[in-house]
Amino acid sequence: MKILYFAWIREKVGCESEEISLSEEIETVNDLIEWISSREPKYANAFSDLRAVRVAVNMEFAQFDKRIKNNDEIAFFPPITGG
Amino acid sequence: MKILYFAWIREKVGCESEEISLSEEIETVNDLIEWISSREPKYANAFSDLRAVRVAVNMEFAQFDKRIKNNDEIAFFPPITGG
Amino acid sequence: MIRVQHQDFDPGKELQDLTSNNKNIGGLASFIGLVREFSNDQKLDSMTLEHYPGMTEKMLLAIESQALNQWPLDASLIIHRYGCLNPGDRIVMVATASSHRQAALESCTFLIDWLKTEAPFWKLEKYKGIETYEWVKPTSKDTQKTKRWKSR
Amino acid sequence: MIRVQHQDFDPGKELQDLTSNNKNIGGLASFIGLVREFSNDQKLDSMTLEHYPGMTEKMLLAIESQALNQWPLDASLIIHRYGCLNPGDRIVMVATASSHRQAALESCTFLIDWLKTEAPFWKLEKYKGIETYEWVKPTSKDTQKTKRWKSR
Repeated sequence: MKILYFAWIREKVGCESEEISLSEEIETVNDLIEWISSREPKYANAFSDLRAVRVAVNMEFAQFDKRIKNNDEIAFFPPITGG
Repeated sequence: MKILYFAWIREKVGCESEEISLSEEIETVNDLIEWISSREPKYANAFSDLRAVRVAVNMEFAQFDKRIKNNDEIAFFPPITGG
Repeated sequence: MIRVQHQDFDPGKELQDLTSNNKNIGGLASFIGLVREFSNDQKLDSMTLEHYPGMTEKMLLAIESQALNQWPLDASLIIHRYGCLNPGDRIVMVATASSHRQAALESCTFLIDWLKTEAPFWKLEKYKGIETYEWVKPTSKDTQKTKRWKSR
Repeated sequence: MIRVQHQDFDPGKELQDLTSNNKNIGGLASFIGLVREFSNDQKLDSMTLEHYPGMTEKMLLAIESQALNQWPLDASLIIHRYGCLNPGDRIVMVATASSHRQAALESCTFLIDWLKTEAPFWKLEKYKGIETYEWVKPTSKDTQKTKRWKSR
């Protein structure tokens, strides 16, 4: 699974993207965020206020309860500010 | 007094503009049109349907009952069609 | 700024000139009107725009000034051509610049609606393959669009 | 047509290309968004637009396609820049061409309203004389403008 981070979320986690292998207990975006946050404090910090986080699954905006698969591309970013 | 004609009114009267000296009994645009029309059939023809004629006095749209003076510039034209 | 002229103009240059000295312009709206090849289902050979020199400039300045009063604009431009034009030719250009995009967009629409209905021009259309020509009549549809702005 | 690019573009050339092969276009509306020198009462040094390559293009194509369905357009263009831009720089251009001016004007407004609020970009602003920078927050005012179109 490819995970992308943008804007200040990218800055907080310190990387633009990463590849992970999804474990079976991760079924939704929410599960993924919980797992990511558990890894290191910088991740927990980036996802500490989920009201400021948006997600896209395979380049489509999604809700946090969206079910995800291992070959999905998941992107986390702040609310868009437009062009 | 300078009189200007535009578009098909210009075509019907056969000239773009003319200078006339206003006689005293001509007090309004209506009087002027009556006087112009009395001169030659081509003028009478141009002013035969006043619903299709508009007038400007000194470059301002005016009504036919507008009072005019000898140094005014009067223009007759069809309804404008815009740019 | 308003210009009534026969010669063509360069939209890119006009837009550049309008904003070049003001870095606080956030939005630049513009509209360019072109001569359409087909009119009343007939193929157009040429369109001649007759106008009333002096009165045209006066009315264009007045409407530009109204737009400048009504919206917070940093710059505005109206260019209107007259004379004989061919299909594809530019007829008119309106451009409005503002720090607020809505002001630029609304005032641009306001000005072109006015120009297309109230500007003192008369159109003579010549069609391909026909000797006669026709003075275009105003459409009631267009006049209503301008009324929409007046009633605001 | 949509383009997401870092490099600048030439508005005059873009407008010319959009209409050059169609003499039945009567109106060409356009909007150019520029970087403003002052933002939040602070003098801007630069603005960096971050985007999501792939998703940006996908969303721009989708909104262009929606405009093409909603209005009788002959041509449309969206160009959006990303990366580091300075005050006065062009950010975005929208152009729509139609035989009907109202279609061109309305769709241009629709597209720029959408782009300014819903396009997947994030703005980082750096100010003159300050070391820090700021990620711009979305304004509720802008979001409401897009809602206006959705409820139609």
